[in-house]
Amino acid sequence: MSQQWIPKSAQPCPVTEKGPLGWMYKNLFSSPFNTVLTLLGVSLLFWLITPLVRWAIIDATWVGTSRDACTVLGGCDPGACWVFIKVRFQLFMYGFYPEVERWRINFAFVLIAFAALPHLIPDFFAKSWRQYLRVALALALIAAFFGLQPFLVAAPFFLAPFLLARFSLKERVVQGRHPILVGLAASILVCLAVSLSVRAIWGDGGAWALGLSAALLVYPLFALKQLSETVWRWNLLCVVYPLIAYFLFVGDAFGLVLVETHFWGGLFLTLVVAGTGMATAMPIGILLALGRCSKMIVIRTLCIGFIELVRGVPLISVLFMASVMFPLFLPENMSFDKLLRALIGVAFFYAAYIAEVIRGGLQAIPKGQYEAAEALGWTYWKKMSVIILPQTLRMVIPGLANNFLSLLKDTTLVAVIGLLDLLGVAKAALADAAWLGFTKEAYVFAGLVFWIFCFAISRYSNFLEKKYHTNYR
Amino acid sequence: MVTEQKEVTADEDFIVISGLNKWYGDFHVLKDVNLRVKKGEKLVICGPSGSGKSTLIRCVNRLEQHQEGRIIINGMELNNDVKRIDRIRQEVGMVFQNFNLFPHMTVLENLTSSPVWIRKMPLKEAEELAYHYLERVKIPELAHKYPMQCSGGQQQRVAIARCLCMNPQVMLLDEPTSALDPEMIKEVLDVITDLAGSGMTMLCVTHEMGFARTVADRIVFMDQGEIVEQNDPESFFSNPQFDRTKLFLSQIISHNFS
Amino acid sequence: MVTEQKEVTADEDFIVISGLNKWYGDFHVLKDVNLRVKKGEKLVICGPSGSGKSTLIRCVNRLEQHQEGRIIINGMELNNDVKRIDRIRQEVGMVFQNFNLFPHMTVLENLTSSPVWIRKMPLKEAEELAYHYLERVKIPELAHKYPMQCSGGQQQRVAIARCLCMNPQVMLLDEPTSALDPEMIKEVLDVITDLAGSGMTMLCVTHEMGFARTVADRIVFMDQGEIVEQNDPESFFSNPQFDRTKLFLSQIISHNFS
Amino acid sequence: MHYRKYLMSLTKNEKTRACSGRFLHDARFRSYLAQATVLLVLIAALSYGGYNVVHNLQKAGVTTGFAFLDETAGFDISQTLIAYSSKSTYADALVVGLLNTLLVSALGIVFSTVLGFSLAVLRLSSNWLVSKLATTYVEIIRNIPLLLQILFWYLAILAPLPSARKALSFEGIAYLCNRGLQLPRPVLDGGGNLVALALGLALVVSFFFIRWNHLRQRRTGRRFPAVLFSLVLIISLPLVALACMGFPLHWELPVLKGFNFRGGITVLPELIALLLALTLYTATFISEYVRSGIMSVDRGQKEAAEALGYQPWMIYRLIILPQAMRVAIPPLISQYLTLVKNSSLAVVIGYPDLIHVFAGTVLNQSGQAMEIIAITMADISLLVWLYPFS
Amino acid sequence: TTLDVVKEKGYVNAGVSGKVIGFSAPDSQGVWRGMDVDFVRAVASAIFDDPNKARFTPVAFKEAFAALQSGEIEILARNTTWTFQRDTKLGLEFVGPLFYDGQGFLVHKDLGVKSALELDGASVCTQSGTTTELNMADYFASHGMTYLPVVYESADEATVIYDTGRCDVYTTDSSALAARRTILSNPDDHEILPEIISKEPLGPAVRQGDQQWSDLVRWTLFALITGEELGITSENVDQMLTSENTEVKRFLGVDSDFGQHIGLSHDWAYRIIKHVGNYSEVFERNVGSQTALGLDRGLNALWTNGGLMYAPPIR
Ligand SMILES: Nc1ncnc2c1ncn2[C@@H]1O[C@H](COP(=O)(O)OP(=O)(O)OP(=O)(O)O)[C@@H](O)[C@H]1O
Ligand SMILES: Nc1ncnc2c1ncn2[C@@H]1O[C@H](COP(=O)(O)OP(=O)(O)OP(=O)(O)O)[C@@H](O)[C@H]1O
Ligand SMILES: [Mg+2]
Ligand SMILES: [Mg+2]
Repeated sequence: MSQQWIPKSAQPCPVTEKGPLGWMYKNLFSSPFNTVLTLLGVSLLFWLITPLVRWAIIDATWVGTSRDACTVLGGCDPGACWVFIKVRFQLFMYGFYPEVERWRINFAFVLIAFAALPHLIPDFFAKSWRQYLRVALALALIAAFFGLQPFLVAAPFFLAPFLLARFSLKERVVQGRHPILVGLAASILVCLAVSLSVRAIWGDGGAWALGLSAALLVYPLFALKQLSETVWRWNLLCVVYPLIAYFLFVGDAFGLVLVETHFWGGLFLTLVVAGTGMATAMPIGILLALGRCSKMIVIRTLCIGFIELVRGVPLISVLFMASVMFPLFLPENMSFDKLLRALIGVAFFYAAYIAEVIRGGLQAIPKGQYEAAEALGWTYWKKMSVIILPQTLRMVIPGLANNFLSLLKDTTLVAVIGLLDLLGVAKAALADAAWLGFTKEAYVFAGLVFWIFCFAISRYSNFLEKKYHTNYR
Repeated sequence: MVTEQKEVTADEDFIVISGLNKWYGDFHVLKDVNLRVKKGEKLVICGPSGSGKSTLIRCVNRLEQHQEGRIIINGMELNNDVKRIDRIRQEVGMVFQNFNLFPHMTVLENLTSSPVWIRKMPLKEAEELAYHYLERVKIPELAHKYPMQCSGGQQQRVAIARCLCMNPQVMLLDEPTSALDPEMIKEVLDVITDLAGSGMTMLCVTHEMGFARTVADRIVFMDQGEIVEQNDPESFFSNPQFDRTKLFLSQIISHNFS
Repeated sequence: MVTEQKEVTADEDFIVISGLNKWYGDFHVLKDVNLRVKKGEKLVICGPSGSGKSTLIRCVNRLEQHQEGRIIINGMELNNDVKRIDRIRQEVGMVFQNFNLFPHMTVLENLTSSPVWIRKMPLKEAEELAYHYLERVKIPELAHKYPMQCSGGQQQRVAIARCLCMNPQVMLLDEPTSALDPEMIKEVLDVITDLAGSGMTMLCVTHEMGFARTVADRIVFMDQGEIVEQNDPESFFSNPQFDRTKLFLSQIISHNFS
Repeated sequence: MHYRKYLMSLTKNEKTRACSGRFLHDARFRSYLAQATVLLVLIAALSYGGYNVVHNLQKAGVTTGFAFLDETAGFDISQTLIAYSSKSTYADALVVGLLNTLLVSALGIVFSTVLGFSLAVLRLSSNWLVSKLATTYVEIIRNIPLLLQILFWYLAILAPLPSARKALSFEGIAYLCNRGLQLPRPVLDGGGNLVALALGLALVVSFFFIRWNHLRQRRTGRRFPAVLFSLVLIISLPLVALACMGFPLHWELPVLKGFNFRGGITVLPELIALLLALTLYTATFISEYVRSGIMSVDRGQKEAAEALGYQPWMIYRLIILPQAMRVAIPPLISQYLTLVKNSSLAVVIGYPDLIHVFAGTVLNQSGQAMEIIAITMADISLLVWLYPFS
Repeated sequence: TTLDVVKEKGYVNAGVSGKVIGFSAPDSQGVWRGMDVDFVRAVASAIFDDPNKARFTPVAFKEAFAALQSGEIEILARNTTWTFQRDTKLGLEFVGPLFYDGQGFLVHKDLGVKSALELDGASVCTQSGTTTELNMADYFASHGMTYLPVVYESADEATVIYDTGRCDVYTTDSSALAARRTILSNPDDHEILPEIISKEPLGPAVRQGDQQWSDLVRWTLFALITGEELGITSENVDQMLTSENTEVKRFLGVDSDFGQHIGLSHDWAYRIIKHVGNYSEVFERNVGSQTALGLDRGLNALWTNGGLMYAPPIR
């Protein structure tokens, strides 16, 4: 007498949001308190923004080439004098980098922008036609704006992942017991071979660097288990790109004129310091955090000591040490570039901060996660890099963003080593006898540029946070 | 207690769920669920894994928002009114499937903090109460340990005791005996039936059919987000109406006696 | 497989635990535990809550360090040799009482990552394997969900499948069916007995006496950190030797038939 | 049994380790080896660097010393918390700068913590507008260099304020102008001890009162506005003491004399601007750290608390924040330290903090760069380390 | 020696202040301009016959000594006041005054102040410069006046804030006062008081201990002045080569080789004048009456014109 039970079919979820009015009601005017808040907010914005818009846009001077354009026109109600910014825009962007060489900077930034995109928003570029489109666009742009030779550099750079992926390895080349050692040995050999032969054929310029790049390309062949397009792309981004950028910025090889770091400045310098700082501080920070949580007492003590020491001193003193005191620690006649020293200083300084952020995250990972990984046979480094750190990093994205933003803004302190970043150039511009009295414009402009970059970072961090957050909580 | 503001006078029905629909994204978890629970009734919800049992009782507590349908508890409808939700929650206790003990408090603090902060009970009294329940579930010696230092079954008992300490009118139990050994199940059962005698309403999700049979006034069988069948335990076990229920029960029987 | 370096030749005893003592602080959890498990044997450990069952099997996996005694697995003693611990762990799978799934990976990734990273299995193969086991535990459709989006029972099945994917020689199961409904228990039972047939050694902590009876070659009863009695299931259930065991069993019987 | 306990107290696995044949794979041996290597490398690097320093300094013929600290400073400072004049020594200038830094950073830490925590909670609020406002605030303030913000607030504060001669007068007792806020200064003509005693008594009483209230709240669940009560106590008790002596107190009122106000207490606009900027800026960072902490707390915790009927504020106060702090504390401490260091940006708006006075003016005068930088760094580290412990 | 190092590097690296009007600042094309800058160019011209072989690194005063000591820079040309302590205590060696300055006051007109002696109780804005704070303290103390110092990091902030009325007085080197006044929102509401309260001989400095190098730098300075004395300018220097004046001939190295004593070629002075001009040209180009600073020569006129500029004879 039992009945047949037929499950109901699933219905689609009803739509709850009904139009912009419904949205506004729900979000802005749902209660009297909310309404008051909304109105207050709107009037505050109005009160703040109107004068700003007047000063910055309506009353501002946009055309002209000299100081007179601003002073003659602005009789009693002077707006901003953007001419001041306009005539030294190049200076703000590139610092003292020689004018004819500035394309090198642009080129390097176009390269990195297009190369990093698929890493930054992997979901968007998951479809391969978008990848192709990206590469095609990049190459077209480069051909159009930079000419043939840069194109010849960029083409293999962008196409390599696709081409190399065809020959990607499913297995390791060398089946030995110590792939890393073998890989290192092989790369050293390749490096020597390439650089010696290049030197023999073309002479000195860039020989060692070419050798180095060859070695870096060879290394993963030996050390990695599988090579896929992704592996190649990371390799190009983390190994080859820095080399390309180095040669573009510094020159002195491949027919590029040497531009010493002394001439770097402006936004360019800001981005170089911030970019390398972030890229290097992050891994060091992770290692420090792991070290601080390690069971080995010496390593833990060292990490704690380092972190606490660094947190106790201002970055400016670190840079001061790096720039003027550091030579004292080296034997006579030995020295290396001041900017490099500053970069190292910045990297280690922020590494300590990032380590603390990550340590916080590590503390919140439940013990069960470690145990589960261990029970499955994961070894320490694998466990950390695949199971624990991904969870940790996702958890502390806001904190990491905080540090990256601080770092970007702290690049200003390279003034200590006598280099002028964006803000430094702006300050120096204030002392130009021909353009006295445009403090506001200089600062507003510098602030705006900083804000744009920082805002981009902070939005991106938000994007990551949401992306990883909704997934599992 | 919550007496004012009765909107719907539903005779003695303490909990009324009507036309409840819930989606997780596009996934239709609860389909048109209708359920009435009388005051003091013990309801056992069973069904295969993933059938939406936990989701259903979480909806009663407003831990999940439903998209369609109404849930009325003690005459008050669950809606966006925060005050009301607060009041309802004070009267509706819940034991979670994965316990959710507060890891930064000792077992005793886990038990006393809610009576002290919410019911404004003097700490002394709250501690006495806590020890009382800890003794009932046989773990008074763990009072000063942290949850992470307790075994699975011990944690589960702490979770039950924590809920009892608030002396709620309704208890929602999500598999309250999953980590317990048969001996312990009996103890817990005793505690719960004691309370049942005192007129507490209970919604209990469980896979322990023995437990269900002993405790329940009525058994609700769910599958794929629907209520397939509900009946008193005797009829449910001896005379299931639907083939789905039969299938389910046959597995238990064969399993228990294999 | 782990063949070289046999230190202790213990006939066919795959796991030998002798004189094991463990303390948590001052609390003596395991008292002089001696246990031998043959290759392919299915051992069920039961006992009241808090008796040290979980701790015992966690020691076998070196998730807890013991202070005294020896544990020898497949002829290799567990000590501080990291390499050896790693190798042993690869061969000893574990299903946790509270699952411990990796929340940042989908169900599929949870299942495939260990074979890929540890066993160096190609991803394709690992995924096939994963789907195979997911089908066995009836949740292939959850492959791309995250653990937090699964119901309790589903999570437990994922945990079991994750362990199986590593194809270990020994499986340590800590209440592998606590969140499962009777139907599902049967399924899981089938999967496990299948494997059992293929010579896998199993240590299973469970409160499900029906489950124990079906699966076990031998049942070990623990109380207060000691092994009270061990016997084959028939004798264990029909003819317990000790009062303590009798008491325990009587509770089950009365409970199951109440 | 005693034997067991003894064994237990030994480091773990003393016995089993003895059986291990292979040295290299032993976990402890490995860790010793790694640690020893690191230590050796470090010592080698340090001694090499040290050798070079000694060598280089010898060659340059540089000699150093701290004797200059006793020389006369010869310059004035606008805000001095201790007695100081241009005839004081460099060491005094150091103390003045240190105290000024201490003042601004301590206040900054307190305010920014309060603001930062509130922002974090607001950002996670379910009210769309509130959370968006908080987000906007964070996104604007966090992304502009602090230096510019300090300047902005300084000018924004100075701009609307009248000059000293047209100062806003509050009944002739206090004045507000672009020289700062002029407040009357209480001067005791005698009986200072009694007042101090009364104040101390009030402090002690309120301390115990608050504790008692806390205990009582735990005991009876009832709460009492203890903080308010103790505030009243702290204010009124000294007043009563004064009244008993017939008010042997007079107020030194600020009076306009010449260009400026004389007498009274002046709160410098520099201090206000710096504090404002530091607080607003640091709060955004704090809020992000706290927010990431809050979000790392398992959702089940909030659910459990909700199911028990906790009010939202109780959930935060009792359940979420204590657990969130695990994630947030290490970077929060970093942030406090950063605040202390950031206070050195005071130089741009002329607030005489440690860096400004000591690493700025004193260094300019004496030229002892190495020594001064060393002292400054030591001081800042000291400050920075005082905070977490207090 | 320093000269060898410089020759090997191929350029002179100088520490400049980087943000002082008329002394060193990059213009809108990024080219460095100013008196200090031109002086360094003169040194570069003397060594390399090329003024562009000079590099400028902005350094703060606190880094200056360390930078000189570590060889980061060879000349410190950041209009630093030459004082006893700095010359003797710090391992610096001043080569001579390039510019004579003095500290002055700028006040709001509506205060009705006509002399610095009426400034008792005033708020004084200034930037933490080289010796400004000390001079101010000395001046007020010696006249029995009190004051409230408000010291900013840079002159720009100090000016802007003085403009808001935060201070009654703004004090800095008088060379900059006039220029600063022009950028106030209402220049006519302010006036510069007549008092000059300090001596500020600003000049380049080098590291102690390398006599040849300090001689070279010092005589470059004297060459600039001598050039003006002899009436040699960058325009007429080529004609002057044929001059009959023995002093001119000696100076330009036509028939002498004084350069060898400082490690340079015989025409070192010719190169300086050719590329940079004489002192007067440098002055007029950077701070003179045609520029935004609009200074007249004053103390910086030649001794023959009532100023202090005086170069020892080159012979
Ligand atoms: N957050 C979520 N997002 C998407 N799907 C979810 C989520 N939570 C649960 N589900 C799905 O909803 C269904 C019902 O889940 P629920 O937890 O109510 O099951 P249950 O009946 O309690 O099962 P069990 O007995 O295994 O605990 C499951 O299929 C589960 O996969
Ligand atoms: N980390 C710890 N610190 C202190 N005591 C602990 C810790 N973990 C477990 N214990 C105690 O050890 C005893 C044994 O715990 P164990 O988890 O092994 O019990 P169990 O037999 O698995 O019980 P259950 O069936 O309830 O899971 C319990 O009394 C528990 O309180
Ligand atoms: Mg459930
Ligand atoms: Mg257990």
